[in-house]
Amino acid sequence: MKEKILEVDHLSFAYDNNHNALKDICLAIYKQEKIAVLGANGAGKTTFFLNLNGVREPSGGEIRYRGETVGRKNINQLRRNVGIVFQDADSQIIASTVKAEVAFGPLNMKLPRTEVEERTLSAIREMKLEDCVMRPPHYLSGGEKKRVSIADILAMNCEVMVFDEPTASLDPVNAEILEEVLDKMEQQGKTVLLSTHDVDFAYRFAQRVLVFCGGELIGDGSVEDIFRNEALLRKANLKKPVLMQLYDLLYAKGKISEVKECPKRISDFASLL
Amino acid sequence: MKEKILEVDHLSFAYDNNHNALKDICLAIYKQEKIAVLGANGAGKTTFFLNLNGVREPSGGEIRYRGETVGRKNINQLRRNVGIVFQDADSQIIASTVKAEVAFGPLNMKLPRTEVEERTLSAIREMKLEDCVMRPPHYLSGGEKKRVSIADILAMNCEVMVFDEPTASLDPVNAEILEEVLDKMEQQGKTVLLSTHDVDFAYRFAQRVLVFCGGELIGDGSVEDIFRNEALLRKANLKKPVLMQLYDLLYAKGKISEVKECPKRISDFASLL
Amino acid sequence: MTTKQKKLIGSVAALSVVLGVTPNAYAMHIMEGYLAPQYCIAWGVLCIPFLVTGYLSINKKLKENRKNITLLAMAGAFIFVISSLKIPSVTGSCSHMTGTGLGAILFGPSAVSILGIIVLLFQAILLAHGGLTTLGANTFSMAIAGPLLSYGIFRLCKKLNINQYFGIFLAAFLGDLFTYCVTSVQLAIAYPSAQGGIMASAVKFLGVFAPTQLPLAVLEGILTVLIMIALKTY
Amino acid sequence: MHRNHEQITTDCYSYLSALGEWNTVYKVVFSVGALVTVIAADSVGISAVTLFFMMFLSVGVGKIPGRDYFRLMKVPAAFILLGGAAIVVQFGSGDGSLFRTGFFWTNLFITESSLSLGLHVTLKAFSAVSALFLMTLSTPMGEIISVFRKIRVPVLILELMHLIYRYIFILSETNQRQKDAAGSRLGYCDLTTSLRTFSGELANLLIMSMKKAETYYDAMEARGYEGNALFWEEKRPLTAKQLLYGGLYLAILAGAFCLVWRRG
Repeated sequence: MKEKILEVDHLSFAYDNNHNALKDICLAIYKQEKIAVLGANGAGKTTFFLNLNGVREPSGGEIRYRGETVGRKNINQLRRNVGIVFQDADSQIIASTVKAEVAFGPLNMKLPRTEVEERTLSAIREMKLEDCVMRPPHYLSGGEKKRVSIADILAMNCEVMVFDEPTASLDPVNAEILEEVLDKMEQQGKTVLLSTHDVDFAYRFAQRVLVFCGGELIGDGSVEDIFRNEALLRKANLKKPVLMQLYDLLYAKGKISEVKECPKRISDFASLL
Repeated sequence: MKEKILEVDHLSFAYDNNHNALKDICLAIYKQEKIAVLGANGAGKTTFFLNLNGVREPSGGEIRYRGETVGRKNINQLRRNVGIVFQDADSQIIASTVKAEVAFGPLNMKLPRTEVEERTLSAIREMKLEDCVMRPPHYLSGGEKKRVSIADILAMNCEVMVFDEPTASLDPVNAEILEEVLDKMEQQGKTVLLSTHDVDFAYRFAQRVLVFCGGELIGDGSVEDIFRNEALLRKANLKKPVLMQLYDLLYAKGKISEVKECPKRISDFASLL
Repeated sequence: MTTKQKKLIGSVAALSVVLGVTPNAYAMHIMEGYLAPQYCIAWGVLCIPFLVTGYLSINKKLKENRKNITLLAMAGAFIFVISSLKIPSVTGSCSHMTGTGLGAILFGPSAVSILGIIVLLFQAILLAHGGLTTLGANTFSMAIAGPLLSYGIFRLCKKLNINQYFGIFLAAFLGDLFTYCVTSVQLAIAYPSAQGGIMASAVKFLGVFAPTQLPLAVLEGILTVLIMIALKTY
Repeated sequence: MHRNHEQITTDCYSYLSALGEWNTVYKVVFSVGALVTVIAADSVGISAVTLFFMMFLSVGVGKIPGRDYFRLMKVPAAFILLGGAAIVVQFGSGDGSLFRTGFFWTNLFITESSLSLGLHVTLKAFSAVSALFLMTLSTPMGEIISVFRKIRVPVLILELMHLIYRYIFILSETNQRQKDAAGSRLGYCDLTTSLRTFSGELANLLIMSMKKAETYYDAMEARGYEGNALFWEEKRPLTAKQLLYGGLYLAILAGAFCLVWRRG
């Protein structure tokens, strides 16, 4: 049994206007899990992330971090350990140079100066931003800004990393860098949650899938379970991943052997044919 | 031979700082073409579109609309006939209700009031926005805003429709609506240019592909030609569409019959296997 | 044509040449180096009570809800941006709004004093408009006097039940005009005429800046009304 | 450096200047010190010396392209020329003037003293601007704010400055997109339409920015902001070479003072 990091217990959240953004969410997140969060815009994914990090306070239910209920007192512990990369990099970037920007998180965690600098430079290196260290964010390209926003959170060295639609409008070069970062996180034993509209990407990346619909968690299971559940997919307006559709087609035609787990990359198909 | 609508003749464009954003672009756009424009962020796609519509003035070369060179005098004709749906719907919005917003273009074209109203309402109907006619666009959801931004251009009834990364961060429901609109445009005989990072989408949608890299047009050809050109794909950092990769794999293994054109949808595969 | 008229036309032509040469007609920022130290200090000191009031009101707003910090900063950035945008014109000359009237109506005069001094500082640093030593004088005219008058007129018109948009126009127009008058007086105090003293000098400064500032004040009034109409429908 | 923000003229140079390495406090003291010297000394000699020395520092040492430097100097020119004209031209009876002409019921005239005052003030203004440019063309805003922190400006103001600086660029980028989008829909086809479009853009910009403010706050809080933002400040050592330039300026100033003083 893996270490349980976060427990979300009957979590509800309502905005001021009484419109329920999250209804009675129950789940647990374990160490090293790779979770894709799917659902239409407005289904509650972002609100869920903000609750997970403690920026929003649940209106009902609670969140437990390593067994401890999160309240006003220990909320900073949660924020330090769950980092969110926001969808819109511009809304996250506040400092006037890349270095100052990446240092913002560690600095506000009140770490010693040398450690702040060390973490900052290492995150900058990891995101291949060495050329822009002293440049202001407004002279960066969209892809560079996105990478800065990821470096921001890397420098905080959080246990759980949350990415809110990281793939939206990334060009191929930056998408590749993102996938590298995700791989590295797996090696470092981090827990990753990632929301996306790209089912093919989710299928390739995740072990587990959460499906939100109208503020409710309507699906929580392994990739195979979720994407085989036609009724669920229809309800959440999701498509089956292309590779899965293809596997099914090839299998129906008797062109491919049966496997326990559907192949996740094209290269995996070659050996099965 | 199809009607030639736009001719781009040795077009160059430089921003103030002398950094060339577009270098010596030559191409012609014909009636009813469906063109996908690929390339990394900053490769010049958006600048190209802005030149095509006349919002930016070429620093070198020229654009001809139906044989006529575009200059200061007839620039409004170009703007009337080439409509751009911008990537960021928020910054496209200018009016305070959906109706006024959609009417903005036709009003500036100085059309008679009844025609403005007619076009506005028909564009609103087409984008399934009947429920939001009198609502302020800023309070709509992301997908609805995107639809408003498309309705904006539909109401102008342009001959050439340009979509700047329409698929970025669209959820499945709205992506479907977008595909419906694109289909309808084909039926109406419109010319469509569309930039995207999603090669699978481009492969499905387009007949012709333009590839930009560092301000230069490095590829211009049919979908098959471009995606079969490995050197070009590598240079522009593009991947081969999944379905093409799969077809190649199946063909190499002798599991699929040879076809002139690679299948574009999964359902097309079934008959070939 | 009398010689007087000739001379008048000549001087107008000379002015337009000067205006044509100068690419940007910004609002009235007193440039760096224009004021002697005693005036820099005096105008700065005069601002202090207003700035302290503004600071306290902002501080209170933030105590109520910490989240107001990003709203306030957005308001400040918005004022900066509208003052740096070229107003569309047919003649090709560029002019810029001051945003004082709009700022005062939208965010209140006390917040605008603090946001205003930051914006003026940024204009000096980022746009080379105004200056550090003249910051006190500019803050007094553009972030305190102008907005206070605008806000006063806006409230007065509301109380008197004058047509709302006419009130907004008056507020923005007169606020802009007042700023220009205050600046002219500030310059006149620093550079009194040999004959006629400060009064005569003020008339000169008013006259010399009138061709750019009067149309700008009218435009500012019209644009402020248009923006408020667009905002009202939300 | 980038196509956006063309209206924000000096910012990009502060990230490019070779003087960026200089110790921030020293640079600000140098620049403001020269500025105060110019306006306090109120002397043609000091103004001229400072103007040339500051140009030498920014262009010669800081490697700001000379053409760009003069383009930036033109920005305050409108005010300086008009203000100068107002000082030079007097009205009244106009006795003992160099040049006099009738103007309505009075005379416009120029005297020797008014002319020399006008030229003097103009030179002083350009000189002061050059001193200001030493700082603004070589010091990124974040570092200027760090100097304000050192002189005990309230934290709240510092934080507002940091955020406003960042948001200025976000809003101006957004406005550039708005302008393109509106232009492509013929929003700038004539003057009345242009004014309507312009105000529509601004109203929308305001609404957009107010709506985004909450997300921006969330993002700050998610990174450990607790109502007192800390920003990274680079440590820039003060070197002998930097001090040398300061010493050189002081020596030249002293020389100029001596000359002025001896002449009486």
